[in-house]
Amino acid sequence: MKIMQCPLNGPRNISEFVYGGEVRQMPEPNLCSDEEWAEYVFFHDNQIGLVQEWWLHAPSGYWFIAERHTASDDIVRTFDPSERFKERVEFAPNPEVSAA
Amino acid sequence: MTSTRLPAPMGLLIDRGQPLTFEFAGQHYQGLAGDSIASALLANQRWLLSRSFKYHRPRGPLTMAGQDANTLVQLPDEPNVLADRFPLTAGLRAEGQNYSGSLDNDRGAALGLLGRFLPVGFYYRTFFRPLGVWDQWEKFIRKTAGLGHADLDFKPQYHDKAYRFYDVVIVGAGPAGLQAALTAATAGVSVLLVEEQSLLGGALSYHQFDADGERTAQQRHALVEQVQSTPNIDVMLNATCNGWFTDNYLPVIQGNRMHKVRARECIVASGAYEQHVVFRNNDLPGILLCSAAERLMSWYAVKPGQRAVVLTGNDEGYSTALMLHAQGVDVAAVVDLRPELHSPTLAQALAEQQIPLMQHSTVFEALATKGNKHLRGVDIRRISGRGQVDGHSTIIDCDLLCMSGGYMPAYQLLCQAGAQLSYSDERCAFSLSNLPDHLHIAGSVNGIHSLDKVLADGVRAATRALVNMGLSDGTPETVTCTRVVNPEWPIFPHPKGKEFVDFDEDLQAKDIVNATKLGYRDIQLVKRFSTVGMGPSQGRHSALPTARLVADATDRSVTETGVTTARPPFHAEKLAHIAGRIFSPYRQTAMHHRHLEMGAQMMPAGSWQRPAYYGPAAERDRWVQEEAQHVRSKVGVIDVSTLGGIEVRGPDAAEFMNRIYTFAFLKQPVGRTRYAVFTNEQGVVVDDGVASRLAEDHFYVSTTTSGADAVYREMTRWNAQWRLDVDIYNVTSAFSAVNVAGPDARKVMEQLVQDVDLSPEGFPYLAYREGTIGGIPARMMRVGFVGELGYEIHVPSSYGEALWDLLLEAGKPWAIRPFGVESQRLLRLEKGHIIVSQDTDGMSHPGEVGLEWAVNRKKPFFVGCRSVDIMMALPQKRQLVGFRLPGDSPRPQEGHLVLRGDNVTGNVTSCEYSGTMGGIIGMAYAAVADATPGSRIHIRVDGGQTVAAEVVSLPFYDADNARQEL
Amino acid sequence: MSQIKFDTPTRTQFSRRSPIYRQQAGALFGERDGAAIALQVSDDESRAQLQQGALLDLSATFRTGARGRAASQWLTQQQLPLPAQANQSVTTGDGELILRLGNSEFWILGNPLRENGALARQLQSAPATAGCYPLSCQHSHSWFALSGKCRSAVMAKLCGVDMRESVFGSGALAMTSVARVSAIVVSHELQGVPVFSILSDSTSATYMWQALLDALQEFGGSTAGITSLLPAN
Amino acid sequence: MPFSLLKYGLRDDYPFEKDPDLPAPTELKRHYDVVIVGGGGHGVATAYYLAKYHGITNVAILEKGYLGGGNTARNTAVIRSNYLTPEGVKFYTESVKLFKGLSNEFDFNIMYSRRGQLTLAHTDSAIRAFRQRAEINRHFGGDTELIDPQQIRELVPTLNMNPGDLPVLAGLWHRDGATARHDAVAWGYAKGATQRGVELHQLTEVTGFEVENNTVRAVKTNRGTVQCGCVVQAVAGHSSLLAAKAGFRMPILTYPLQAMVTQPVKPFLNPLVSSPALHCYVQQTGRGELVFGGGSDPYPLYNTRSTLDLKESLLAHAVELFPFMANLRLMRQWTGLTDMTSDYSPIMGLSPVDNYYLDAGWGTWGFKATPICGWTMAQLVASGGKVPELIEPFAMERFRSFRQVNEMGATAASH
Repeated sequence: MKIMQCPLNGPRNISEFVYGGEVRQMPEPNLCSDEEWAEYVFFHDNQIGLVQEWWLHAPSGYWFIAERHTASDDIVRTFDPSERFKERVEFAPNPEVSAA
Repeated sequence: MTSTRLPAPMGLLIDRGQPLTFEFAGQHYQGLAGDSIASALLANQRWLLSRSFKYHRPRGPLTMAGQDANTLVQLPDEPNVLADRFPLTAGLRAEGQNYSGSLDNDRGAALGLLGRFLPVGFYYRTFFRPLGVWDQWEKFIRKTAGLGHADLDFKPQYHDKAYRFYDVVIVGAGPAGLQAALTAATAGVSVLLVEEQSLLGGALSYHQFDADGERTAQQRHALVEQVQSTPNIDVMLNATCNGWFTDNYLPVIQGNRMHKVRARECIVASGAYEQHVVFRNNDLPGILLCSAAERLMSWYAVKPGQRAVVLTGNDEGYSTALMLHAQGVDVAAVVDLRPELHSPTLAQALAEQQIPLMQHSTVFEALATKGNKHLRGVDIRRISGRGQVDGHSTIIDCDLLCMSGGYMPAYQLLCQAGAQLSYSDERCAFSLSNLPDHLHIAGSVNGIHSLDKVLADGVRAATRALVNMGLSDGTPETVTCTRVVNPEWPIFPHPKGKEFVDFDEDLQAKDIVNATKLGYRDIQLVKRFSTVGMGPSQGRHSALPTARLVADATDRSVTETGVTTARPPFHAEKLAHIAGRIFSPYRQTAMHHRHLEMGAQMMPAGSWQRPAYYGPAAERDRWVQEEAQHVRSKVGVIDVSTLGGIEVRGPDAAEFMNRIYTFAFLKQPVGRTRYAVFTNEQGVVVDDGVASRLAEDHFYVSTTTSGADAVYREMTRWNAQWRLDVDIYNVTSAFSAVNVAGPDARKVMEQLVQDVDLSPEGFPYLAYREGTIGGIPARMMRVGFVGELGYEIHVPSSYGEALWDLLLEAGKPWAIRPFGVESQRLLRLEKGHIIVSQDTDGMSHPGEVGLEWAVNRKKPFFVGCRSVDIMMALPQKRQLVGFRLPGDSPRPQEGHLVLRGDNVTGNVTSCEYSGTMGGIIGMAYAAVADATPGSRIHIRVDGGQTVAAEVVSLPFYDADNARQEL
Repeated sequence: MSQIKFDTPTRTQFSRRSPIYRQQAGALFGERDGAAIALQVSDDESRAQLQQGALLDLSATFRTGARGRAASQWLTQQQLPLPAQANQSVTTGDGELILRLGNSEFWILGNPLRENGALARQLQSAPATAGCYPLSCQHSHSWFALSGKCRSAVMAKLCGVDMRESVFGSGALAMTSVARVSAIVVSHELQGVPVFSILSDSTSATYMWQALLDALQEFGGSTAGITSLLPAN
Repeated sequence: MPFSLLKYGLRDDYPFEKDPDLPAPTELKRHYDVVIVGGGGHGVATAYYLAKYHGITNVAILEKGYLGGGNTARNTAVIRSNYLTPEGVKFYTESVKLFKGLSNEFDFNIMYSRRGQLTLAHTDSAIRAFRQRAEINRHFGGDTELIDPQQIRELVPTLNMNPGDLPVLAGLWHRDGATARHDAVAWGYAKGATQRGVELHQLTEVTGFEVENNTVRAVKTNRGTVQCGCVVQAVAGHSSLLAAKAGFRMPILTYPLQAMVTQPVKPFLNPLVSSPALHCYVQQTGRGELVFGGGSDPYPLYNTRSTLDLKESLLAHAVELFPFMANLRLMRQWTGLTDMTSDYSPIMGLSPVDNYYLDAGWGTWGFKATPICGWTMAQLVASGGKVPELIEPFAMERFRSFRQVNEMGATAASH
């Protein structure tokens, strides 16, 4: 079985982890077009190459990010989400409301 | 029958002092402890062990190493057992397989004569005209399929698994493996040596690398001695490494256990499969591989025959001949496929024993006794060209033919690891390359065959492994072995056929060629069309000749042609080994046993068991109605501990809740609860619960039973991006919870709660309070799910059982009784509350299920908000509505369809008879046009009839919610 | 301490109960931190039994914890030792066990061989200030101890983490999966007896208990009460 | 013995030589009216119906590997139509109808075997969902019903009625459930197509497209560029990769799906049996082997490696369903690549590029749709882009308009 290097718990069988989807940039939900939103919700690159993904180490409830190759399945890097998400995220107000 | 055996040192595995009697095909035999079923039978001159898959031809052992399907026999409770691997036990009863009549007289053998009528792929060409006929033929053909019989009453025994961890794991304990283990061990690392057979030594244990076998024996003794006396080498015998999985993860099957071995470095010294020669009748009992004859003698002291011919394409065959001679077998001839003499020494040795040597010749046809039961002689011809022979034939009588058509590396594990096979025309052999890091090969699997080189290769591989681990700076020099052990073309088609390429599937040379003529040129297509290599031995012997034949027929190189993909497992493995001791975790609330004690019918809810109702299942409706009535009229209690519980704490707690759930939470007052709906990014309702605000910076929110883990994971994943200052804590297991509901609920509570003002003003509907109940610290909420005065009580779970006991005791004066999930479903249905995943499906957005009121779009964001906007802006297709029918109407069931004319407009999601409402009530999806109260929806019920139900506004019961707010 | 035998407690006995007390029906129970704990399961219990391999239920023993960026600070204020690194444990002079789960979560496990009332009172003052959040591990998790030379081999049948003495010695801690249930496994000593403490979901406690016993049988192990830990034996 | 067999016996040469199933390799032409990318079942079926029913024969099928070597070769040959949505049920019911006549249509036996499929309900929620599927099926002329434990015992006496402590409460009995020799389906279509002039080019990989003002003009391959009137994309398992070459994204994630097979034993199991709750289904092939399948791997990957953990969980559940199978031997495990959509329905019809038609999103449900896909895609191509009503609901556009066709509940571990 594949071994995954958990930034918190070290090398573990991949069966201890839960895949959480690709790390993607969400468009501003109140400002983007329906088109852009549908793209974000349903469509994927799904190409061969390195992708950044959410992975959860279930026994410790720890989410981290793994950089994985989608054909070789090699995991080249795993790191704490704070490396990529540094600031507190805020959302733009709903325009319909602010208009009203 | 008793068996005669050769004198020691032959018979490494047997205990001559321990005779065992057993039964095969209805006859009694005697063997020895240490025998395999096959060796014991051969010791009794019983050769016919099985019938072939297609033509039902008699078959005997080919490899004596568990590498062919010829020895598959039936045990009383187990089909397809390898007789040459299965250890003999006293009183064992085995049968043949795949015959009609008896193993010795198989009516199915007639198919052999019909062979010419059954060309490869014939079944694609017939049996289907005219339309419908196939259905008849299929029944007949299916009966002929399969080999042994499964024992349908078999009761599994205990199997389990264990992880093991080693620095170096070596697969195969032949000379290369033994040497590699010793070399690796010198660095002090932990070493595991895995050997499939029951003794160490591999080829050293049966083959004589020198004329009289002296040096071989010493060599083996020395290596085994050292390995066994080295403390950091663990040895597993009778253990099969059955696959290679990513990161050197190796399942090793031994006894009733599968060891899941993790190796930092892995060395595969799995050896090579001796190959057969393709000529007419090469499958007769009495024809086996040279190595098989050697194993018979060395391991089991069984004399394989009286008069032998050896057919070989390499020097190894000469040793076999000498060994046979030394053991008193009359060797009539050594037939060498090769044009020129390779080893004068060995030729000389043959001459000294007056063993005739026929060069550049082959066996063109093996001659059989009546019914193809056994070999009686061979027709030898000189080779005149590739696969061609001249007309002059020499007939030699013999009862034994040993053949060696060269070797095929045991490539399976390595190819599973991604290694590539390439064919060398000089050496007429496949070799392996492109191994992943931390995986090494040594010995004959690496194309190295002379003993000293094999040992050197073991050293090299082990040193490479040590270098990888930083334990050696030696740079191991590569070992090269120029010896050619494969003849160029050991394939001799015969006009009458029956020259088998694949014994498992009864495939002859022409079958392979014909597949290519039909246009199936790719090796994979050849396999799929002809089924070559698809049998139990998975191409161990058919892969090489097939590659050669297909390459030849399609004008490609053998490398281009290649072999079909190697997939796990290495050997067929019992499901019991893979399943092992099955772990199916289950969860129980603290009150679980109390429910059982009170006669609850339990129903699975995820990994939980929940009470459906309390009472015998035969009267399900009665109990559900009674329990519901009791809650409406008196007071009931239900265990709701399985609901998820999540604490959200910290300065950003309210902001976080506001982003996760559809409702607004920023201004939710402390000490109040609020309904919480969770939509996913597609805007679909996926969970709901009740959020209590314990403090400005502290929320306690419940989830559905099945949704707890998923909601918790989503919450934590979102905040890994949002970086809000909040702690999210899944306390589902930390709390037990009950709902005490009914007009008398407050009276019951008053018995147990002193430190909280329970008056309607002090503790109103939807309020949250903390206090103690019978001395137990508790969180309490006024909830209305079932539509009566109700208190949800959450206590630390180790008090859960005591809480249950307290309530039932305190409630006695008001005849408190427990109610189950099904009763609760009826009660909430009367109140028109939806259950997520029962009244919603994978597409339901809040608008469809009447939850607009729980969606706040003034706030900037909640998960899925934009999708909800988009979907609610679309013209709505369906609406969840309440409906009712008179009590005597046929009752719709959940899943029944709602129709509008011939169109399906929806389905019933909830439906039950309600004593309280005096009729049938339910919820269903309906066309928006039909959704207004007063209109009718048409539901097709069991039996196909349609009932017209009246759409009514929800809730059915207590529309002004007076009762729950008491 | 008060000692009684019972199969299931009457409705008044021990309002706080171990999730698996029924698994030890017939054992001699006593009170520990206000809950029932098995003192002796069979008559022939001894330290020899522990060497052979034994499974103990310590769920009743007091434990608490806190997490958050200020949690380590709070722990130090309580004069409790702080495991130096993530996923390590230390044992205090009084036989309490301090776990560090990840970087900023800490559990304090009382000494199963004595009352922990004082400790409990002291730690109740855990401040729910921002950055330090108290935990309910007393109730969310059961606590079993597995002793014996065979303990690594037993765990190898249930868990994919290498727990051989050489790599998982005293102080080591792993959050992993045991018999397909999330669990915390700690290698430490109880009264000088090397054990693995296994803390896992209290609602799966019965399942876990049976899985561990099943794996232990091969080595002649069995259940035991806490008195077997007493030096007296 | 059928006459045809006698006939074979009475000649010395190999009887089928004069009539090969597949022609020898040829050179690529410069131009084709239709280029079908993907020589799997769907691709060759499309070519077959184009040639036979629409007279369009200037068609090239470009296959990167060998004929039917992708998911056509790797699927577990389950044929069924007991879906959940009206759109799905109508579509797959048509497919089953075509399957039944295929051997005679081809004059090539695909060994279609109607066994019936039994799906087990272990919870009340499963019963609700199954009742709805049975009702929908019957409404559209399917042969599916909800049956009780006693009827289940009679159908499959060897089944454990309490596997893994999950009681078998009911079953969805789908009499049209069937299996067939999956390779033969591709071969039959390929034979029929090539005999009518369609060219099948194996070992021919598409490397890109020439697109002018949003219309596909030519296909670039490792053997040169060919002009084309239109392109049909039928590359299950690689749909997103090919679409990217044409310049657009798809609502697809690609996951490995594993399956495994035992050594052959004498027949004892007639129906296809499936337990969604246990993520396991099993059927016995005509050869006597038991084939097991289950859920997809837990994360996306373009790799057909096998894993031990999937095999462990799948076979544990198989043994729970049929305890005596513990003593049978597994011979082989393998892996295919599945293009999963979020609603478990396919993506068929038009694409953002003109004259570029999609047959994708086949997840774990592609084999059973092979004939109807060929049939409808041929109509689509022949009509120059008029989408047949049957596949309108499966347009990729549905994701932009939030109009999914949710088959999730009818797909898990039943394939």
